[in-house]
Amino acid sequence: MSEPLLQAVDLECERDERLLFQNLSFSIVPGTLTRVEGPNGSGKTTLLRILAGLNDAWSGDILWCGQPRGHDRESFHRNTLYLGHRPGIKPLLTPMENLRALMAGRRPVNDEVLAQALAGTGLAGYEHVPCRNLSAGQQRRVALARLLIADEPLWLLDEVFTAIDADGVQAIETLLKQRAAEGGAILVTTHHDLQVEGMGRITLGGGQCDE
Amino acid sequence: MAFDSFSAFIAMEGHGPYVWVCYAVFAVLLAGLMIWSVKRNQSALEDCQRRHDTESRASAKATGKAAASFTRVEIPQD
Amino acid sequence: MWQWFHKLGSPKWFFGIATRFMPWLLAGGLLLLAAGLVWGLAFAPKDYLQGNSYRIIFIHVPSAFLAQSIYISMAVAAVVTLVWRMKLADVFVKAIAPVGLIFTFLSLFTGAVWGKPTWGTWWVWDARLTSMLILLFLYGGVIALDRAINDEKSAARAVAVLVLVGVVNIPIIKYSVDWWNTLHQPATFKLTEKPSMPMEMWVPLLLSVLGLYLLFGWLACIRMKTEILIREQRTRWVKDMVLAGRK
Amino acid sequence: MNSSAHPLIKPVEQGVGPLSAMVAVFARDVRVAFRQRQDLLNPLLFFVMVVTLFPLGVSPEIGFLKQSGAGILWVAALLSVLLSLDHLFRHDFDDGTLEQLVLQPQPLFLLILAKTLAHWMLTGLPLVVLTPVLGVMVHLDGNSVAILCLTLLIGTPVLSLIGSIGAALTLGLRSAGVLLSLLIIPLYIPVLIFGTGTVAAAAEGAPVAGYLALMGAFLVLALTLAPFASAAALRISMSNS
Repeated sequence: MSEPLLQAVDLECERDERLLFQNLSFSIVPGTLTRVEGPNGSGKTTLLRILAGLNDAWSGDILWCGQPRGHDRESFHRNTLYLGHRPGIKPLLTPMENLRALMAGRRPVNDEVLAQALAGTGLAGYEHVPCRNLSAGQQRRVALARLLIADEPLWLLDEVFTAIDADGVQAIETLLKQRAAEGGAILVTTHHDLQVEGMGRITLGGGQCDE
Repeated sequence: MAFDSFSAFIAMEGHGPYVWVCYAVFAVLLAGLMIWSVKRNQSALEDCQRRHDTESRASAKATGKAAASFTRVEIPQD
Repeated sequence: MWQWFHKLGSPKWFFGIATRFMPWLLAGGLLLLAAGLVWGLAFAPKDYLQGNSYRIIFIHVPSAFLAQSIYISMAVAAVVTLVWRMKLADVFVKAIAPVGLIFTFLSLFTGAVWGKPTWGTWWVWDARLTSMLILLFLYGGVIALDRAINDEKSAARAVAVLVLVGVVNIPIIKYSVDWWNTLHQPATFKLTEKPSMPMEMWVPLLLSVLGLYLLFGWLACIRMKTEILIREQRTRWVKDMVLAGRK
Repeated sequence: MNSSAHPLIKPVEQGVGPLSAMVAVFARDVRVAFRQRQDLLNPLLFFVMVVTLFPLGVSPEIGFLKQSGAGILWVAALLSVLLSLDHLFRHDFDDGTLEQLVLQPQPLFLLILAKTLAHWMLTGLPLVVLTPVLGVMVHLDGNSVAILCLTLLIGTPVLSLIGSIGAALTLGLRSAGVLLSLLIIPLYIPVLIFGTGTVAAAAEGAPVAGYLALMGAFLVLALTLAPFASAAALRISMSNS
């Protein structure tokens, strides 16, 4: 059970002639929540994008289930969920349509389940309102609704708590803990003061990392 | 020599202007390209040197970065 | 073989080799070019059809050759960039694209000026001139894209994709322009079948082509060295070299 | 493969196949476009206006228009496709849906192919439909209009496909629109030459089947190669942002 899902070995990334991190090695094991920490500009988002496979300006090794990630990219993408700064929500579509389109590439889900997921993020009644008429926090909630139906074991979440109110933050924290308890592996970056027992840390900014 | 005199060489039986304009533009552009490349190379070298100078000076008086304090900046009023 | 390949990709190794070869490239290039051009201008016999205006050929043909071979070499380097991510290959593409642009312009300009006494007009929508004009656009696009992207690695890879797309298109462009030319152009402007060149014209042409290729080699070396200096400023060997150079 | 090492890991086969993922991408793009119909009309209006400029700017003489009509329509169509290309990835890039697209398990070039086809259906195809009307306005005869429509029908997808490479390369850059035109116009030249050349050949009574076959070959070539190039370019642009 504790075989790592994702391993980074001697990761190094340079951006705009600035060394963000080097010799960064860590493993993401099922059933854990790991927080990436560091001041602004220390490369938290870049690290998550590298791990998700969006940024390929890095050197070192990234292993997926013990194999280099490139060997089985499809399996990696199928089993990884990434939520970035930009929520991936089309303003012209309704929450329902957005969620349906996002799921369509991964796992088809019927509308009833989608509606439940939206309701679970507090968007009941807004399913058919174009997203541009929703607030920033509500738009983020549409993206977060994916977390309620996602079957991917690895979650990479960049600044999940942005624009979310205090109650929402509480609920999401509970969700993440629950998911980790179920055996999911979660990597988050946040400026919010997240306190979870047994939480792993990856600290950027000094060039070192302690797990 | 394909020409009888120097002036015939310049005139090229009326085709002189065309030929000479071509050669002049060619020479100017080629020489310009070469000079520009050499200049760029030199300035890159100088940049490197300057960079290393400032780096060695900076490391001589290595100080930690001050943490952001978000204090307001007082503007002196004359 | 692989070791050699990797060595070739190392900027430091290239820097040393380039520094050693550059004086020879420069001297050889200048000498051959000067010999070819003086010979072509003053000593080669005049062409019985075109008179003296043909002497433009001694710069027109070498420029056109270079313009095309630079694009081809960029395409080869682009493949190396995308497949093996060799640093030297992106440096090469970035360094020589402006050189290619200038030689393309020169071949167009000399072609146009040559056209005036030969065809009686500055510009003819002749198949070869038109293809060259499109090549100029392709070079322009490559340089513009390279300038527009700030991050050097992304710029190199984006440019490599563009260069490859361009090189796939070049034969298609050439073919379509030839076809378009026969469709629209009655044969009035076509040069009559070229008589086989006499030796006295051929040799100076060969000399100037060789000379310009050597000079291009020199230009490529110095421009690549500049690029390497800019990119590798912070590496140990550049620091050591800069410090050693100052003493 | 030790993908089964973890019970939560889903085998790829349990996901969504490439074809249904393509259909989903296509459907979403069409739906978004119909929510903002003005954006669909803009390239068409541009097309009509550019065509109008020629009789006004050059000559309304029937002889001139008959001779250059096909060329004018082709150039106008090319420009309006070019104008619309900037939007192909930009909105998706800004709102983050493009990130999610790149991270889908299906091959990226297929998803991009679906996006490009949606783009063609929403811009290229309406241009073809509008062509007969404008063809009559520039005094083309019936046969020429038919051939012109046929060349545009084969040619506009090629324009969209090649354009997608440029759109992917210039994604996220300043002044991307102008840069996109600079990169792409040289690559459009063969399509333009054969598009107008075919109509000219038809007007002279020459057989055109060979030319149309050649344009078909361009289309096949673009269909097979352009999505790969766009996918590679898109990954590079993503990496840079």
